[in-house]
Amino acid sequence: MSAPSDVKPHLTREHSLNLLREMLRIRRFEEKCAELYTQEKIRGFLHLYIGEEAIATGLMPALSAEDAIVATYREHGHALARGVSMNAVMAEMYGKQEGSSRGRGGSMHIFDAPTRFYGGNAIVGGGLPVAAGLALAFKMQKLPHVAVCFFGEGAAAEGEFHESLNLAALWRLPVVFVCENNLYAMGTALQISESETDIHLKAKSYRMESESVDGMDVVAVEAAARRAVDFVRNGKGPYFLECRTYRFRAHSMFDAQLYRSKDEVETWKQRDPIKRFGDWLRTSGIAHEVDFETLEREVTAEVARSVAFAEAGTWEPIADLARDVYTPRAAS
Amino acid sequence: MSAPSDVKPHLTREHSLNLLREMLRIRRFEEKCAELYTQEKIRGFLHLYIGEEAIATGLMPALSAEDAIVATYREHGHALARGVSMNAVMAEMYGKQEGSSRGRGGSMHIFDAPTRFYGGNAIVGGGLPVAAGLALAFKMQKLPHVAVCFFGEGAAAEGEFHESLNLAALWRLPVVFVCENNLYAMGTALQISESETDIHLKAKSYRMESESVDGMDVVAVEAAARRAVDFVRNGKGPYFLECRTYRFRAHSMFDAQLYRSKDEVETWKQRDPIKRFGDWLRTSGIAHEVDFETLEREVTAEVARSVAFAEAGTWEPIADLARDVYTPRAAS
Amino acid sequence: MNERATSQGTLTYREAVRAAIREALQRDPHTFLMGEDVGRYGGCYAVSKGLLDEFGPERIRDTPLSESGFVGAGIGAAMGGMRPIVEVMTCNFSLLCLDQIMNNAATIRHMSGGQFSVPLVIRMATGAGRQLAAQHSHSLEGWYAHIPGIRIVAPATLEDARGMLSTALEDPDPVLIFENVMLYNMSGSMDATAGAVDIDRAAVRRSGRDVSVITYGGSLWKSLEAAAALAKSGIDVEVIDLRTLRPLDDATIMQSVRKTKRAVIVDEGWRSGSISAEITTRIVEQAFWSLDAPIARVCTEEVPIPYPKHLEDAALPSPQKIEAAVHQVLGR
Amino acid sequence: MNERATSQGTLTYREAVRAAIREALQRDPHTFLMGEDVGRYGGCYAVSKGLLDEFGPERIRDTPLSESGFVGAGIGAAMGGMRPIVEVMTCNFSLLCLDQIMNNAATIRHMSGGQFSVPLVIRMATGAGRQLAAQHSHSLEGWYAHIPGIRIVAPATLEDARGMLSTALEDPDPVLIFENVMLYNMSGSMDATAGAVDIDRAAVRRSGRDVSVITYGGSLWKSLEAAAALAKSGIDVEVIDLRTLRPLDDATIMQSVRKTKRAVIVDEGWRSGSISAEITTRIVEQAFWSLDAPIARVCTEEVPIPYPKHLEDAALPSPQKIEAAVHQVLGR
Ligand SMILES: Cc1ncc(C[n+]2csc(CCOP(=O)(O)OP(=O)(O)O)c2C)c(N)n1
Ligand SMILES: Cc1ncc(C[n+]2csc(CCOP(=O)(O)OP(=O)(O)O)c2C)c(N)n1
Ligand SMILES: [Mg+2]
Ligand SMILES: [Mg+2]
Repeated sequence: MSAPSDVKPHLTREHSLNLLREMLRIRRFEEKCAELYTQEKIRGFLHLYIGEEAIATGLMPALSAEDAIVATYREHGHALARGVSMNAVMAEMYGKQEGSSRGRGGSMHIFDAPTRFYGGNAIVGGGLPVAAGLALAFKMQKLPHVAVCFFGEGAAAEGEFHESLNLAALWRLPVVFVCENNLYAMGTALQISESETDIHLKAKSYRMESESVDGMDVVAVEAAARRAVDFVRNGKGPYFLECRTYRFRAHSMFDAQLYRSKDEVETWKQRDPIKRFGDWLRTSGIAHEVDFETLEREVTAEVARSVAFAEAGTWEPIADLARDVYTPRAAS
Repeated sequence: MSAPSDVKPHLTREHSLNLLREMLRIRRFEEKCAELYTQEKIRGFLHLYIGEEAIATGLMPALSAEDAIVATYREHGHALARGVSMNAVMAEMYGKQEGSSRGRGGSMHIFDAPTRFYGGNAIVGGGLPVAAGLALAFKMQKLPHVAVCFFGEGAAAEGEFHESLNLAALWRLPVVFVCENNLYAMGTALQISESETDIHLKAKSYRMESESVDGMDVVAVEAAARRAVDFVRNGKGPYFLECRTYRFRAHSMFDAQLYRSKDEVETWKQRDPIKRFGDWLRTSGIAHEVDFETLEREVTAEVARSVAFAEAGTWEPIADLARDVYTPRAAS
Repeated sequence: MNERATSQGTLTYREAVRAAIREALQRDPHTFLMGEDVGRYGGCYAVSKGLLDEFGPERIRDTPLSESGFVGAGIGAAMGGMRPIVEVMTCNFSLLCLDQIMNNAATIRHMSGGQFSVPLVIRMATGAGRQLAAQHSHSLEGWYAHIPGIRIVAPATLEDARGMLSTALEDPDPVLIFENVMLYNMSGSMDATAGAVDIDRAAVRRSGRDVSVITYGGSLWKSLEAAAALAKSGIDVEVIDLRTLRPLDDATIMQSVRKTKRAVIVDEGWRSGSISAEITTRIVEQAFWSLDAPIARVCTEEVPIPYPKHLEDAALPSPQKIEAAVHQVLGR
Repeated sequence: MNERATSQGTLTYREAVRAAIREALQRDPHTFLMGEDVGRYGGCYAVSKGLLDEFGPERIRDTPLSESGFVGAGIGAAMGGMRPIVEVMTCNFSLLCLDQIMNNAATIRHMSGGQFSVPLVIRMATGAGRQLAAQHSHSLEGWYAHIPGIRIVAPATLEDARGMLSTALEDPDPVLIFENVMLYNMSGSMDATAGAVDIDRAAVRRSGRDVSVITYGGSLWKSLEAAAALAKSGIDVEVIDLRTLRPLDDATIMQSVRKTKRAVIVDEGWRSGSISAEITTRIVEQAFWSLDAPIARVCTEEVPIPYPKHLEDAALPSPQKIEAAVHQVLGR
């Protein structure tokens, strides 16, 4: 089984630079998306992950290739960190048929079979039962795989959160619930939506193993992720990981952010996961200025290539409109 | 405000005999209903409360006339204990227009405006949000009323349980959630449906006041009910009361009870709330044989009268079929 | 549920469904049945009685009362390599999982650009007639037929009760099977070797020249009864069993209407927006010029189903109402 | 959402709805607005922007992500003496509260034999056209119109956006208001004194002799555009705005069809089972002999809405498709 046997992240220079690269890829990719949105190259809803990159980045190294992932409409970072090609993601943002979902889904519905990326679910809470089901399938087939479900703290108020956590704990399903607690559900602050604001305690009420971790610290997230995945893969039941984080940008492109102060945003930006990890690598001498420059150069180039790829992409013919509503039947 | 100032039940002879009478009224009424069901006088689903009488009986004395009640399809006992006339309830079981819901609802949908009895909800968990809403209305209108919601432990797995408890705790609504934990949801035992089988702990995870009480002991239930209602009426927020009980009869009339042993049922019958309280009244000298005989005689007569009333009841004309789908508009 | 005594070679609709489930579980180790009370209780309509002993609790999986949770889990399990049969006791409770059905099961293949299909079978009981009142008497199959991405079937005969499940399990996409509660006790003899049936075509259950009565499920038998009565007065009725409500078999419908030039559509949904409207409209679109008279429909009155027998009967389609409609379109 | 600059005297559809809410809250202290992000965020479509400051958090009540919970709470609050306006952000999420709508809001009056009405107004956004893809582009108003016990309205004009809410708040039963997302930015001038409007009758928005185009909501404007274009080629189209989808105003529809003898029905629901089928069927039932040609309908293609603009446009009704349908029924 391809699962990492050791649950501690090895902060080799190589691994460290990879973590930094992943976070930077997400950041630069999304900064470009915001730009493209104003140019109307990308339409619909666009939810940026900027500020939260450490979570998807720290989580993915703990997974094996066969593990399944279910994410939300704020999933570009997860798709990139999981290994969906940036070209395919950018083309999907454009709605081109070279996109990961052949353009049908757009920003909120990135799906990718090769990396077991099950979307891209835009109904808050809607992904949790599905993730539990994937885990059920793995367990019933005696497969060593794990299902990982990402969702925001706002989803914790939904009935499906309750039903899914109970099912997972009751049936000891191999699923890791990763709650990205960025303190707001659109404009609704945590304390306005939850009587119990300590999210990871909720999991305990289902007798589920849980912990809370600093979601702005990629190393802490990776360590926690390895603990969680290791626990789950060893058949000990589900695991709930709350990652405390913050959304630096608006909820979507239509958000005046009347609900929070500039100060609050600025304070959190001091904890920017990329800057923070970068500084640490610098001071600890693991990485040097030249490394950062190379990284920036490479990532900027990759983003540029993805834009070129998407621009060069093609529109699916209108004649194919009804495609993929049903699976073509094998001619019998 | 008509709320009881003292939260301790006074076990005067009168009150004690009233408690016993209420439990006996429910018991004899439902025994008759079972009989009438085999005679096909009562049709559809029939869910008996036999064995659980101490809960509704102990709860109601803690309420004032303006308090609102929401119950389930197993609600005959609650309706009777609340003061809905036995005639109206029996006529409803028959489907006669003299019934509490004019016969439209039947066994599962007893409604009664004068006693603020909001049904009779047959969708498991469906009553919880409604009860929270009634409490919200009371709070917003600064009324001293309390909403009480009865439901079974099976409802605790539903998403609406989660959403309602959070709303009630978050908004500090004057609602008492009474979970009648009879250990089974149809044929599904508690441990097969809940990862956390200690139901009242669930409430704590919403930071809601909660306790668990012996639901086979009418005095214990009344004491707990008074604590709960007093707490809620004093604006301290919602209260969750788990009553541990047992259903002596089948879930409904279509239940072969393959899921539990006769022994288990017999053991629980040893704790019959009526026998238990009666014995205590006898030994403690509060009530004497003659009291029991009178009670039996009076209750049997009342049940007989209700059957006669229902039999004499009339069928709503078919011409009125479409009635009460919409509220008649004031002729304008 | 009392089983009608079934002599050698004969069986009930309930037993036919059970046989199909048993065969499926024997045939494919990836198939399992999941739902409320399917195991220890034996199924709310006793369909799965005995299967727990044969296949064990993993494959005859009792779930908590969490419709959205376990239907969503069925979707995930299907994508994860299993072949789930999810039983939602009755369509009355399916509203709680409609988000999972419409926003996930029906859309994932499309949203993912064809990468992920959802081979899920959902069974539910439907229909009124048992005096279960307003919350337990819905007929929603025609309403569900509005949703692209799923297939809707409604077996009316023993062969279809058994065969449609097998066929549904070969379908790569979600199939919803609606079993009418009034048919479970219907018994008859059936070829023991009966298996999968074609579900793409409607069936002419009785051929006639004068008028086409188009129906399905529980209403098929009412229609055949009406046809028999009408035959006595020399009216030759053709009765079509739609069998599959989505997609509709236009060819068979039009062929019949072009022959008879008159149509009556019978279904148990509430009149406005029932599937009879869609069928009427397709006839108007495709066979308008062959019509010799307006199309008539016999549906359920627009009222939540009342409890009393006489009112429930008055609300539902009946052979008498069908006869009247036939006379109306024939003008005699 | 960028507000179009609105000069003196003119306002947007969004502002019209806001004005109606403000008036209602000023008029009746029992009225309050509750929903996700209606307060601090200002409403997902900025409808309630500014109202929190004016009325405070009790009456402009942000809710957790708990659709079933707060809609059910709205039902309870309505029965408890309040006059709630519940905003379900969009009909895409309303599937999560459909049980509360169908099994409680729509049935309680009937189940209770007329004792309890549910004076609840639910507002939701509906419709596609913003490239929000498969889970965020539903048009479910016509589908909801199947449910007895509720009223469905779909304001298409500024006057109706403002007036229908006032009228709905005078209705003793549940009213669902569907606001098309493409209309929020529509601006125009409106009589400042405009208030409640009659919602029992459809409106002839353009009178014509040759064909009746029957529609509502967002499709009204597409239909009027088509009518204008057709006028150039000498085709005189009558355009009817249904306004209320349940109950339908048959009289106005039949009056128009009897005059023009031809009808095209336009709605944004998926074709099969869309409300156009119900309207077609009523015309067949009530005006068959006045028809000179088959009725045509222009609906949304049977596909979950794809993200790319060209595919989304191809899936939806358009003026061009409406023109084509008119030519078809006219045979020229
Ligand atoms: C069931 C449902 N209700 C409402 C919405 C609208 N909506 C989209 S995102 C969102 C906030 C979710 O917040 P959270 O779960 O914390 O995730 P975040 O956006 O903060 O990452 C809301 C209300 C939705 N998509 N689904
Ligand atoms: C949402 C929903 N799912 C399923 C059912 C069918 N059903 C009726 S009662 C019941 C068991 C409920 O058990 P519990 O909540 O413990 O109450 P009890 O019957 O034990 O009093 C079930 C599954 C229902 N009525 N509603
Ligand atoms: Mg959040
Ligand atoms: Mg129980």
